[in-house]
Amino acid sequence: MSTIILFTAVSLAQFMLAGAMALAAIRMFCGPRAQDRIIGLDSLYINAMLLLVTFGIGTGRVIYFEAALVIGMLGFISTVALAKFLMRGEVIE
Amino acid sequence: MDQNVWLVVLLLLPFLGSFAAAFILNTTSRNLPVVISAAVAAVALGASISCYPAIAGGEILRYQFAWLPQFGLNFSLRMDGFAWIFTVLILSIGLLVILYARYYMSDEDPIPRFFSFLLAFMGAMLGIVLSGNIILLSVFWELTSIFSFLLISYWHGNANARDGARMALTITGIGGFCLLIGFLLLGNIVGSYDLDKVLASGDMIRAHPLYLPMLVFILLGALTKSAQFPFHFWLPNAMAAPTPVSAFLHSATMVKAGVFLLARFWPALSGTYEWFLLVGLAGMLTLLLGAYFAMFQQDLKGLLAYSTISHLGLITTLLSLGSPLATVAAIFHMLNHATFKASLFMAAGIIDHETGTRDMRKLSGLIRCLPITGTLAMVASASMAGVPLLNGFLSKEMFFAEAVETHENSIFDTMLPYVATLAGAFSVAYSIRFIHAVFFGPKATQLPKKEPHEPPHWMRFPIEFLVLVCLVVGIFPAYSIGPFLQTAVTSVLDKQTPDYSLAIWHGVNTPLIMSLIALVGGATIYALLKGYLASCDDGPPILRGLKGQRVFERVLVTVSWRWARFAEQRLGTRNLQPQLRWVVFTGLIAGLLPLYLSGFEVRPFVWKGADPAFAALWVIGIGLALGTAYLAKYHRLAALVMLGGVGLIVCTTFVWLSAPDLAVTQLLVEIVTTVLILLGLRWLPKRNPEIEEHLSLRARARRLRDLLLAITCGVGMSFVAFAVMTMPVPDAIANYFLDNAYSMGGGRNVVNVILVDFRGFDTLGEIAVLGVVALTVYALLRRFRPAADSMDLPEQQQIQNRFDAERSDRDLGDTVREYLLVPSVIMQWMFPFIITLAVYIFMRGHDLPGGGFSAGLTLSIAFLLQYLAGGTRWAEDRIRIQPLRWMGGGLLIASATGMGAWAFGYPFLTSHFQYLEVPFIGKVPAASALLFDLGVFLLVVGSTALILVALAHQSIRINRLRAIELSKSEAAQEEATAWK
Amino acid sequence: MLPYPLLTLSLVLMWLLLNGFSFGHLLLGSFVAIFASWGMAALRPEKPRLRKWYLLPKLFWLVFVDVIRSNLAVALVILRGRPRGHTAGFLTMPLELQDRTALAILAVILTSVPGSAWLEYDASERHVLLHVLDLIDEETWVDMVKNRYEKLLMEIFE
Amino acid sequence: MIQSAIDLPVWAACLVAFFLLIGSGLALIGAIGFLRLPTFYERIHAPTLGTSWGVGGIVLASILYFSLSSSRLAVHEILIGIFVTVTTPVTLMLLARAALHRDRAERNGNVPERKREI
Amino acid sequence: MEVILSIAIGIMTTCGVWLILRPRTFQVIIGLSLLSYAVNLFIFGVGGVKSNLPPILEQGVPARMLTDPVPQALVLTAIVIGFATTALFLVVLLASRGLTGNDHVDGRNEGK
Amino acid sequence: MTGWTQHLIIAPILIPLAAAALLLFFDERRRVAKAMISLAATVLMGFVAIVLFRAETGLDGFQGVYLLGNWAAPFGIVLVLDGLSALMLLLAALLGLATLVFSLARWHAIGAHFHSMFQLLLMGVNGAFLTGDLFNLFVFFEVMLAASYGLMLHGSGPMRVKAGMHYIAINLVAALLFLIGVSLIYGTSGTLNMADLAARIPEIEPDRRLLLQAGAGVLGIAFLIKAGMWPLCFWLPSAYSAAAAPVAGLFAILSKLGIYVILRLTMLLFGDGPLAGFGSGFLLYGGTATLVFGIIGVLSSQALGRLAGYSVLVSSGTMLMVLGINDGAVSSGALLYMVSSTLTLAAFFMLIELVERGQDAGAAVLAVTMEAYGEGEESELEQAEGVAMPGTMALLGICFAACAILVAGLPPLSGFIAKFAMLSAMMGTGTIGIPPTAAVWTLAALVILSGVASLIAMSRVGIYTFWTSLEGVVPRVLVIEIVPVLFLLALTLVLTIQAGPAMQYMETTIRALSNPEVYIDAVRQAVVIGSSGQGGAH
Ligand code: NA
Ligand code: NA
Repeated sequence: MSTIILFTAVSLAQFMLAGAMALAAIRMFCGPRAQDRIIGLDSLYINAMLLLVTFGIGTGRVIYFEAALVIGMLGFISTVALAKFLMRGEVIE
Repeated sequence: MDQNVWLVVLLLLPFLGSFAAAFILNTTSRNLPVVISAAVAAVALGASISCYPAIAGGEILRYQFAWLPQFGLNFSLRMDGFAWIFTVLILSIGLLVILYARYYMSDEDPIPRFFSFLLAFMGAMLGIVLSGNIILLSVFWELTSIFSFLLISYWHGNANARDGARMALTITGIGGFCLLIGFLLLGNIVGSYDLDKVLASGDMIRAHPLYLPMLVFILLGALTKSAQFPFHFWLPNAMAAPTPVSAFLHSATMVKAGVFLLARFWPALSGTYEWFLLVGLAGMLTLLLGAYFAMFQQDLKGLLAYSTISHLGLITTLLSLGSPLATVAAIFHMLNHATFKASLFMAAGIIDHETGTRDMRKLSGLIRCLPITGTLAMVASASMAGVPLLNGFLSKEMFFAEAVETHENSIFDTMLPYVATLAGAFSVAYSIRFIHAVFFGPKATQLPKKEPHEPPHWMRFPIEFLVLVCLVVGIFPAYSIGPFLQTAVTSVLDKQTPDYSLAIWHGVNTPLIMSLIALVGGATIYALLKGYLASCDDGPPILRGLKGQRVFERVLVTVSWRWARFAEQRLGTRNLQPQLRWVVFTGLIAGLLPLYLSGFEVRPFVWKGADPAFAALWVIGIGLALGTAYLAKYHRLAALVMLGGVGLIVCTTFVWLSAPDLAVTQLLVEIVTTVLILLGLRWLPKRNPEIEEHLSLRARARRLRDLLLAITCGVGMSFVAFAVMTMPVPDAIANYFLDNAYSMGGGRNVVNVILVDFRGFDTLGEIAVLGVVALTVYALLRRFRPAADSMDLPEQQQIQNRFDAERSDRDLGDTVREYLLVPSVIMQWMFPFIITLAVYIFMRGHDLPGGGFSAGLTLSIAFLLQYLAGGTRWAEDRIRIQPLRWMGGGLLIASATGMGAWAFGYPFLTSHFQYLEVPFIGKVPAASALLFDLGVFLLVVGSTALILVALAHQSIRINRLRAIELSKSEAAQEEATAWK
Repeated sequence: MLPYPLLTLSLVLMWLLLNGFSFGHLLLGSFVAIFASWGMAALRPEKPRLRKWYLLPKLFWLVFVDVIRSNLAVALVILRGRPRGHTAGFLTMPLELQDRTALAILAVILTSVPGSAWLEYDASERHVLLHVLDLIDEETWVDMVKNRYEKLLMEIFE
Repeated sequence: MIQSAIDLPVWAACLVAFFLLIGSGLALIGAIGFLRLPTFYERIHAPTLGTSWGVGGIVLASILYFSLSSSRLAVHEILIGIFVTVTTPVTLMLLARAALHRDRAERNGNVPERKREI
Repeated sequence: MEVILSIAIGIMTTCGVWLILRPRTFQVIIGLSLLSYAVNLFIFGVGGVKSNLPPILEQGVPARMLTDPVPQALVLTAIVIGFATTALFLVVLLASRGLTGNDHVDGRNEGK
Repeated sequence: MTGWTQHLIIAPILIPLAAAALLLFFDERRRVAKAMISLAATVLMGFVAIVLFRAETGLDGFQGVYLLGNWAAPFGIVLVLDGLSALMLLLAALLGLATLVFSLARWHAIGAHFHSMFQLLLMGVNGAFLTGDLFNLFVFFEVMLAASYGLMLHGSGPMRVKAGMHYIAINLVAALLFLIGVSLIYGTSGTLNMADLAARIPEIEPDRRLLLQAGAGVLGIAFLIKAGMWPLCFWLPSAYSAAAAPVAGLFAILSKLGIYVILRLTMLLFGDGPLAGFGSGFLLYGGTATLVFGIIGVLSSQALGRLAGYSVLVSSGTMLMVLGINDGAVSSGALLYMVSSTLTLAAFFMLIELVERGQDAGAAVLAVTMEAYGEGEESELEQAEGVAMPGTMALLGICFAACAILVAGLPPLSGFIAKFAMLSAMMGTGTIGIPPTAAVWTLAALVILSGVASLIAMSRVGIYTFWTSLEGVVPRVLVIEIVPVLFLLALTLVLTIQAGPAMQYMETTIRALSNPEVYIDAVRQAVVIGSSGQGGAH
């Protein structure tokens, strides 16, 4: 019983997260402005990370934790760089 | 001493002498090189003469050592009578020429170089004559081309000398290549390159299907060298050489190499209709045309050159006939021609030397000033004309006698007597002209040098000697040249040696009548043409405009340059796009063609269901990839963002497919790459999406083609990928790794154990790649200069700085400070946490996902974040990374760990693993692989930091550059105002 | 040796969270934490003066509650659209808070709580520009920020 | 698929599923909002749903699941939550400020000008 | 799974090839990145596509069940080298841009 | 080889690596120290190469297998030393030494980290020659390429950067092809070890084998790009002529690396068995096209650098054709040719810089155009007296002449010997009555034609350079610049005189290559050190 519950929940969650990623990707493509695309990427990152965590629950393995942690801790850096590029035209001054 | 060894001495001496002369660095030294050269020639001559008794006894001297025995190329020397007589000829005339040149060459000429080349040439010529291996022969053959090139171009300040030399080299060089092919074919036919074997296999050779091509190639070699029609035109142009060179090369030796070759291979190659046709046609045409052209030359040496061509034609014609008697005549004429032509060249040289010109229109009445030279020249040219009592007469009579004989039933054979007589008449005419125009008539008035007088005696001596030979041979042939000729002839013809008589008087016969006709006819021709010749332009009428040299040059330039350039542009490109197109295309072909040709079929496709989330992921991924491709042209940032998205999907895929290590690494690389490209983006030009360029039809077609190519590649990759993914490998080496990673590598993360242990050597190479790339990036950026339109501050900063400047309560840079005020605090506080993460990733690598590479990237991202947060100055004020030290340390630690195994007698990179008992903590796994991984970690940190920092520094550098330029322009402005 | 004890402690905690608790890892984690703290020290950040650190849990609780509340609110706005009269808009607000760390915390709170975003802080004027998704009236917002967070933060840091 | 889930009591499974669905649902709503909201400044609010309770819910689900299934405390996922919470605002702040600058530079209206700006 | 992955590889290859055949240096570098994703997935794929398996050796799980680690190791090396070469190509295109003043792969100016 | 000398096999890789690492600790300003380290490493490498070259040759020219990490083949990576790799190592070391000494005059000080990159290039090249593992080959190819990128760009400047960018872009794509090829091979055979692969090929099922062929084909393209086969070669003349002289000199071995790998793999994998002769037609046609294109290029070149670059293509085309013909005797001749042409071209590239130094740019371009339009021929003043050339010019002239003779394959230097050996083998001398095939005829004709083309082109440019433009400043040439050139030329002389023994070596080598069982057995049966075949230290 609990297996079915969890299986359904995980599948549903993964599906929703994938949907969220798709929406973010659409925003990335449509823009209209660079800032929208960048937020789209950030959002894509976060949702992908969540997907990894759900994947961990789904498989019962903690081994995918590193990837999620790396996104959580370092994923923002490329977005920061992109934002700074928008603001200053230069990433590192 | 064994006489056979003399052969080596003979051959080596000139080369040694050449070397010695070349090393006389004092270019003004005159006598030393002459002494060396003369000594070399004299000693060699002595040696060869001392060999005569043996040779005359029918013995063949041989000397051989292996050179390239695998292919039958041996350094084998061989001297028979024919070779002997040529050796003596080369050496004796060489000796005379050396003596002559001593006086001929001017004080300004670098003498050592001249004699060095001359001796080397002499050596090469001896090589041709003495080679007992046909490949060795072709080696020396090409050497004569090379050294004659150097000798002709001796006065390379003169354009004519350069051009003449180059033409000679090109034609005889190409001829040499042809000869080599011919010899290779001959070797193929005979099965050996040994001259003896070749000469003994005449019947087999003539019957072989490859006979004709082989013959053509050999003849191309021989005829070009002997300046036979239609390759004759290089010889007159070679007259730009110093006269001693002409006397030696273009009368006695080099041009004789061709006919020498024809005579040498006569027993093996001649006697066929092809031989007669090819050799005879070339010979007869050359004989006639050469003589005809000679009459109309205005340059003394030009006349002699064409005369030489004609006489060589005569010899060639004789050799073509396939009759032993004709061959005797040919050999005899080779010797005779050498004597009278060498003396004539030298006489011409004296005239040139004394008067400053060789133009017969200017020369006149020189007999008054140069009585002895004149007399000698007269005798020599009489011999050239074939006047009785001189050696030229004898061989020409033999030629006429052979011409009358019937050899083959063809039109040429019928024509031959007439051609011979006509050529004889021409020869008489130009010989008379040579003498009459120069030595008789009124005293010349237009000479560049006034008061010509007789040269020093020793300069004239060679001519005197040769003229004496002409006379002695001409009058007492049987007692002077007779035995030597017999030896030579016997060694060529062997059993075919005919009976012949070397008498002056054979009674009144057809040849004699032909001779008389020629003499009278020649005199008449000269008398008729005299007036015309005195003033006409150089070259024969009608054909004057047709200069072989110009034609040759035009053809050469057209073929070798214009066509070549056209073809190079058509077949090649210097642009990147077509090159990449080719690469992709060939890659596609190479991958798919084998599959297509052999009818490969993918295993039947069974839908096993797919994870819907995974499918959704890739719908997103594909969309992002397409978006990236679509936006990359005008929306760089957007493309970069979307590329990041694709990368993320790839990472997720790795997680999905149970490869967390890949996911982590890919993620980290993704982050660093994004920042990296962003750093670069600042220096790229602005793009205006509004200006959608007008697309021509061609451009559209090109795009369509690229698109089709891209789609084909994609389909191909999909196809192959699917095929290979659905075909699991039963017995992969992976199983070994899976089975043994824990027990023998001490790690549960098999991928990491492979990286640092099983295949640690790959990793060592991989970090070397990263290191060298970082160095390259650094080196290149040190000299980086941005384009003019990127020199200015980015637009955003200009606006923000203006804002700061315009408000009184703000300082420059306030905007960016406020912008980063809050974020930078967080970014700074992330620093220690990321360091901890890096250590964590590093430590667990062996058992769990992670490892040196990921850890290194993580740490460098920590550094990068500080640069982002505070700027370069701020960051470097606080943390000074010394990337080179990290890199060097990393490489050293990694390789030292590998070498550590040597101490225990194990191969490089053998790892050691055990659990250590550590107090308080307990068992701790300790693998030497961890140390190796530390090296990886250090290198990755160093390299990544070096790349990022070097790029980041450009902004500062550019500020400095801008400041310098600004101060310069200000200073210039101040100066300008000060001057006002 | 320990320039930032609280930081070092957090790092040890992080290490133990990552690796699981064991004596060995406590020791190793302490080493790593000290090492990383030195790294932080090298950056010479402005050292925050924590005066009443015991108020921190209170802050966290406030944020926790707000996050739940505004999550619901924003989700509703997205799914149903905004109620009539409600608009999104910018909001400029003066701040008395000066400590950089405190400002950072405030910014993080305001931004991570759905419905409000910290846009621009003017250091000379000492006011901040916010964007609010569901702006009923400015006063309520200003009041909430000032009383709920700024006061507490000033107590903790200044 | 889930090996250790068999050991899990149903209430625990329900709890895990609840948090999982809350988290992913919020993330999805955030994404919907991100796509639907009309202006950039409104859009920046949407992803915070995912980064706040979206992450919270899923991390909580993970913690619960692993702690309950292996009957030992597995709380390391909390690190993800903490770091996401701390770092996301950085991105949003920087981006929003950059957008503000761009809008001002291009005089797109609708954004407050800086005080006393010329 | 295999189908999805193959199609993904194919489409990324298509995009990558299309981009590397374009005239702008930036397009080329993006194209190379896309291509290297495709190739990395390809390498990974040759080991067989196995989802939901333990990535590391665990007690009780037969070792041979794991994903083929060799392609993974190869991909890791390829990722690293790809990263390095991307950095290098970026810098070279910057240098070229600085020296020629434009971002055409042949250093040519616009228009031609 | 036993005992510690066994470890010598890996020394050609480790020495440059360690030197490069050490060099990183020295500041750019400490040039002398850097030069000394680099030189010492290269000399040491030379010694090792000689020792390996002269090492006791075992059965059929086989010398040694080195199991890295003490893992048995095919699981670990192996280094394999046989006649071919020993020869290539020696060649690389000699070339490295010459170009390094040359660079010390000037080039090493012009940009940063020259020596490190130089050493790593040697490491990559040596590794690629030694390795017996396909993926490891990729890694060393990349090491070599990465270092070559750096060296290619060394000195910067528009020409170099443009040529370098093309070079890099193409090689990046080539690297991707390499990866695709290797992974396909692994995916179908389950192994990366070359010997193991050769042994497994007969056992692979047919449809899998087809995929393996596809992989091998793609892999081949990657090597052919390096070797410079038409139409994958357009980058080569530009890159080689734009590179700094010592770099171009060293690059002479890079194109041979491509050839080496193709030779090695075709002999090993496609020598016999189910895949016998795979790709030989492709090589034959590709080689023919390359040779033709090289000849055209040689003729159309105006500048010496491009002429040399196209000569590289001629050399590659010849080798590829020979590989396509796949005849033992011809191949051994071709091996001699490869050594000779590598030495020659390296010397030539360095010489070009010395010759062109002090010449105004574009002079050589003028030479041909002037000739083409018949200008400046008659108008020139007659100058009867010879000009005493400055000693430098004379020396350079002699070197140039030697290079021209070698490139054109004129007697008596090794260029001729090598071409003769090939041609003679093609003509089948010694085996009476076997008529050469059409392919052989074509190759022979093209080999001769290439000689003619080189003769024409070299004499054209040479005459202009040395005799027409004497007014130009006499180049200042340092002893350490001319000595390397002379050294390489002297080596060709040694090759000429010692043609017999050299040829014998080549024959032994080719014989060993055409007998892959020996190689396969040697690799597969190499025993790890320690207990009963298991990794002892593990
Ligand atoms: Na006259
Ligand atoms: Na918010």
